[in-house]
Amino acid sequence: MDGISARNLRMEFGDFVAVKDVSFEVASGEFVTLLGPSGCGKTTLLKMISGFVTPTGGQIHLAGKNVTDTPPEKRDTALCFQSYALFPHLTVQENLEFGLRQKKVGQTDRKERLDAVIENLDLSLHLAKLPNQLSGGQQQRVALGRALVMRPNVILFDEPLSNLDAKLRDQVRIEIRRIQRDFGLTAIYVTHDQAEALAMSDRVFVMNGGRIEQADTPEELYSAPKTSFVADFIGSANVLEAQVKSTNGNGEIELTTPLGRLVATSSNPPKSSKVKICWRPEHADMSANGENQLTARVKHRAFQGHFTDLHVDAGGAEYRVQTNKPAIREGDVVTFSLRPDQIVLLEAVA
Amino acid sequence: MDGISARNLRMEFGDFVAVKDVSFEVASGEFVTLLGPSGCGKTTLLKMISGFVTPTGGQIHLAGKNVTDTPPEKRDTALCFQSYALFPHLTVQENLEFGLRQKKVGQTDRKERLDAVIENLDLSLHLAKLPNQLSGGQQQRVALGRALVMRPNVILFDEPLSNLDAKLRDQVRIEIRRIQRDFGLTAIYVTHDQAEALAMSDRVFVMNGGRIEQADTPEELYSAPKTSFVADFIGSANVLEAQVKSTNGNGEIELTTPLGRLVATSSNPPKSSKVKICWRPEHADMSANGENQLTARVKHRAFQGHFTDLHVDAGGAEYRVQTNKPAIREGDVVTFSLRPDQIVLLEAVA
Amino acid sequence: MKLKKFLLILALLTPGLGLIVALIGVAVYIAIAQSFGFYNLAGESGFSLEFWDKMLDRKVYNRAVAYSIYVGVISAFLSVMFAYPLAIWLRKPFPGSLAIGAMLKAPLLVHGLVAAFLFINVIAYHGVLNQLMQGLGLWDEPQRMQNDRNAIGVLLLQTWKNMPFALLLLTGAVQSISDDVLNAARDLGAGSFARFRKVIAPLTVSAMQASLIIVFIGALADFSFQVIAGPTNRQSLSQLMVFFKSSGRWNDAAVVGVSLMVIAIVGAGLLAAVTRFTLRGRVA
Amino acid sequence: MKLKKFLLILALLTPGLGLIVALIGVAVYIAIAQSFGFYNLAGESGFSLEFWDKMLDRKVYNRAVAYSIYVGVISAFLSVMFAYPLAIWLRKPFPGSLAIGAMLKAPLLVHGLVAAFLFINVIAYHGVLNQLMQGLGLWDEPQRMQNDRNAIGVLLLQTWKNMPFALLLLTGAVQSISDDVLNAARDLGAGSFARFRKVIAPLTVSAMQASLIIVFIGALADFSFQVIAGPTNRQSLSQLMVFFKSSGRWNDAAVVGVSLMVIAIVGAGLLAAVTRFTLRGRVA
Repeated sequence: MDGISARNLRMEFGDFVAVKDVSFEVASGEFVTLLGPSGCGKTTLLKMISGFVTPTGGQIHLAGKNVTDTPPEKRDTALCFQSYALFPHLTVQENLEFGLRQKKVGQTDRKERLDAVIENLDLSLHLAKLPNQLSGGQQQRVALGRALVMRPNVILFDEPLSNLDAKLRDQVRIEIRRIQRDFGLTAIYVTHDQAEALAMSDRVFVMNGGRIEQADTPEELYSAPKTSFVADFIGSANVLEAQVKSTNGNGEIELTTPLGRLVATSSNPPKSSKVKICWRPEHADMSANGENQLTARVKHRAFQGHFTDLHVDAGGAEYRVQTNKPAIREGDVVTFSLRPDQIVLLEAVA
Repeated sequence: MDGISARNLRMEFGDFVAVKDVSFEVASGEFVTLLGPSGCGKTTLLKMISGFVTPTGGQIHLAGKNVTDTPPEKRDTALCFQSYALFPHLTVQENLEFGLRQKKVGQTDRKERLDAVIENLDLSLHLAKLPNQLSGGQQQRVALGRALVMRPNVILFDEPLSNLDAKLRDQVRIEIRRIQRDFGLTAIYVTHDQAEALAMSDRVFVMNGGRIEQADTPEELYSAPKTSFVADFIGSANVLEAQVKSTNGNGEIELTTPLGRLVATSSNPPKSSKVKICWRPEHADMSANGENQLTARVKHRAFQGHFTDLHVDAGGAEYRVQTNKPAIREGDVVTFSLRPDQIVLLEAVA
Repeated sequence: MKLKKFLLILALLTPGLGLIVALIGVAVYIAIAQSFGFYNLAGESGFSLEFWDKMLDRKVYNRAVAYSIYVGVISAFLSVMFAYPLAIWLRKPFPGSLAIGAMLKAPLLVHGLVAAFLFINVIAYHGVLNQLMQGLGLWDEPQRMQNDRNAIGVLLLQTWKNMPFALLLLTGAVQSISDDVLNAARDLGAGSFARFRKVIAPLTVSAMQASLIIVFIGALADFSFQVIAGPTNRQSLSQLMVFFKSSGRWNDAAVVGVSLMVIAIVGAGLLAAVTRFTLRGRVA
Repeated sequence: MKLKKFLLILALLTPGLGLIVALIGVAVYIAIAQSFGFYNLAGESGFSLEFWDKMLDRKVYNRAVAYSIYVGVISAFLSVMFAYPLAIWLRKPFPGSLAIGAMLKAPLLVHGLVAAFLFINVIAYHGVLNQLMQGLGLWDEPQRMQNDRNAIGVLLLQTWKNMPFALLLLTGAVQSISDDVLNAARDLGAGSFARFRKVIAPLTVSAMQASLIIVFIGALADFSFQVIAGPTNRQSLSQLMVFFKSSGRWNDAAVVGVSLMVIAIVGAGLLAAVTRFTLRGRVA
């Protein structure tokens, strides 16, 4: 196969295990995001793929070739750095050419590849400039171009948008995805921003404590998180523990929770008699009078424009609820209901 | 009055006019946010209030006293820095005491004020530590405590949350607001983050090009922006130009736009026969068949969990639309309608 | 990232480095041994306190010790005293600051000996300063300024030579203090002197110590300024050492050399301690 | 932020600074004038090319010029050559790197004269190295290493003394290159030598130039190492200048002094140019 294949990767720094037994396959042309909080091992994993870190155990194959011990300068990967890492003493053109000259690509071929990237990224006006004469977004484009011109099998991104402001981030996000498609690249993208991961990826690998907790499409991750960590990290779901009281054949499950009796529907049976469950803040319906009706007092309110974030107190615990009624104030008592199919059953409680 | 009063403030740096004729009143105990993109003059304005910049023209009164030419060390304001700016060679306790010692506050009074702040911010476990032994959130709390212990009339915040990660930002946001209320402080808060401004403020001053474009409550700013800049900066509304075709007595206004004929309702008559109008991405209703029905092709799709962002092409221009139907893909043609009361009339087109 | 090649280069260097370290170790050992009568190149070798004994009784030695310490300490403090306000002033760039900085650092590029020569030229008995003052009618007759008793000429030269070095070290340190931290101190009511005493000085104490120590050691063992511009009735320890060495009195030279090293180490320690003590409770 | 008090301090300093600048200006002017026969303290004053004329014909002068340049250039290149790999090696902290760094910088704290003395002590005719080699049976009779013809002793001492200074300058420069930039070069296929030549060297060219120039000027005008460890049949320009001055031949001394300054300036310019030229097209 033409993509990336990792088997039982492990990385230890002294006593600290940064990556624990990680295996995955990425298909050729796929866009995969490694998502997780800082310290989850995503950057270490990226460094293993790029070759800057040699795994303590396991193997990495790129396009079918075992590259586990190949140094970065010999790997067919190109890395886009968070800091852009442009060479400050070289012009944009010299930055773009750097890798081709290192790899001793001939003049004709070099010019052709360069022209393709310059056109695609609209860099022709900046070729003679030094990096410090460019804006953040332009630097980002040069960094991207410097990687693309190598025509790598795999392109790697290390939080490339974190130094851009919100508007620009949206633009560059779209541009990165367009280019990845145009050039048919296999891409691994590291971020801690769930919105970025959901918006861009074919698949997201949610990482936690050196492991991949769930690898799925954005839609699947959001609607069917497998663990409380994923549920919380993506979309800040409300997670609570529940005792399974009864199940029936239709997939309806009756639960006893700190919020009282709740009914959930699920196509899979619960993993144990005591499980974690979650529901999303935006699924609290303040107009419905359906099942799973709950009452809570608003402790904190944050107006956010098209919705209002509420921290509510119910059964002694705090939950997050979103509403599109900005009139609700702190201290108000609200009633809302949860649809049974929007209560998701997670892992068993140990 | 006990708050802040600014009259005709102006600041020039060489040829560049950073602040142009700004006047405002902030009531005692009010929480006001200065919101705007970088370079809009919000930080310069904050520096004028704190005394680090002396205005080229105009006056500032704090608690009724003209402080325009008073240096920062003599002003009754306390500033919380973006970088926290803790003294790295002093312990938490010494950091907290620094200002009190400078102002020669007596031992008994000092201890009492210190204890109040230590308790309120839960710092008792960290008193002997140096700043570099604290986490970002803890450093933020010490910086807050160092300002609060001065019992200033006015507390100033310069993007205090920008170095915290998303989760912590939410927590500290709530904490800052609680403390501001508990201590009855007048607060000026600078940010470029519209979500932060909407969530925290009693009033938001939206700044652009050295001027305050609109000063209003978050709800008012969101539902009734006065200019296209405000509409775009807060909630990224779709802004377009429109020709007023007719108005009737019921506040119904018929418009000719690049999207075709649209009907808006407004309690105020349009400012001119040619005006800018806006509508919000989340107000595009894909299920309704009401007035203002529009058809567009999806150019880009970004799944965001509880909604999906679409960039659509209609009438040759690009608009943003939000939907909660994740199944829509790039290339699809979508139909949506806009409620007349959700089309907002903005400034006249020159 | 293992830079294998750099490690290789280092491996190639190691014998050289090791040699240098061994050389210094051996050299110091020999000097100490020699001062106690071993390695006597002229007479009989063997342990003896005689050289130290006699030396400590010599008036010329004791005066040289006092004189060298005097030059070292005063030069160190003068250099740092001048360098600090300049470093603070040059912390933020402003129009002309680059030029001023370059001008101030110019002495680093002029060899001390040339400077001393120029200086002597100006203040010589028949030099231009005397001629000028006489020409202006301020002085009736030429003043003898060269080789003055209090070594003011040497101190001037030392300060002139070493101030830029202290400036270099302190500028880096002062620049590394963030604006925000200084502004925070100001916002909390600290005036400019309080900011210096409570924030700038404690945060740059390492650079201050380094400057004091390096200038002190350099000025302590001064030889060339002393030869050209120093008082004729005093000798610095270096002069004394060279004198003994050139007379073939190796063991006496060793005693002076070891004295220099001991004074350098003890003095450096004391200077560091004094600095830290002065800023006690304000240093991280 | 206007630090009024610091400006006040500066105002207080200005007379002193102005004086220093004026003094240097006057001094340089006088030295030049003196070399052309003015300010003749012994004979008649007046413009004359005689002193330059005669001096340029003197063999001892020409040999001193060549010798001083030799010492200056070789010392500069040796110091930088040793300092670079060390600076790169010490770029990132690792266990023991602090200790190594401190050890390497130790020569900054040992005065050159003391080092020279120690060095001579080791390599003296009856010194410990000769004794050791004879004791080991490697040498039949003591070798004369002191005051060697090729000034290897002086070069060793200069390198030993100046390498730490170059290291200090280069370490700062090398550390300011971000890891990401070096990693990017690596990711784009650059091996360690390519990284040095295409990234590290161009980005630290200012520090390299500064190191070369400062070491060059220092070694060019060397006096004390020369006096103690230099070849006896050669004189450095400084020695020559001091010799003339102490013989009361002020105008001749001025000629040598001006020569030193001119060589220093021209040499510094050449070194800077050569460095930049070598890295042509790769320097910002």
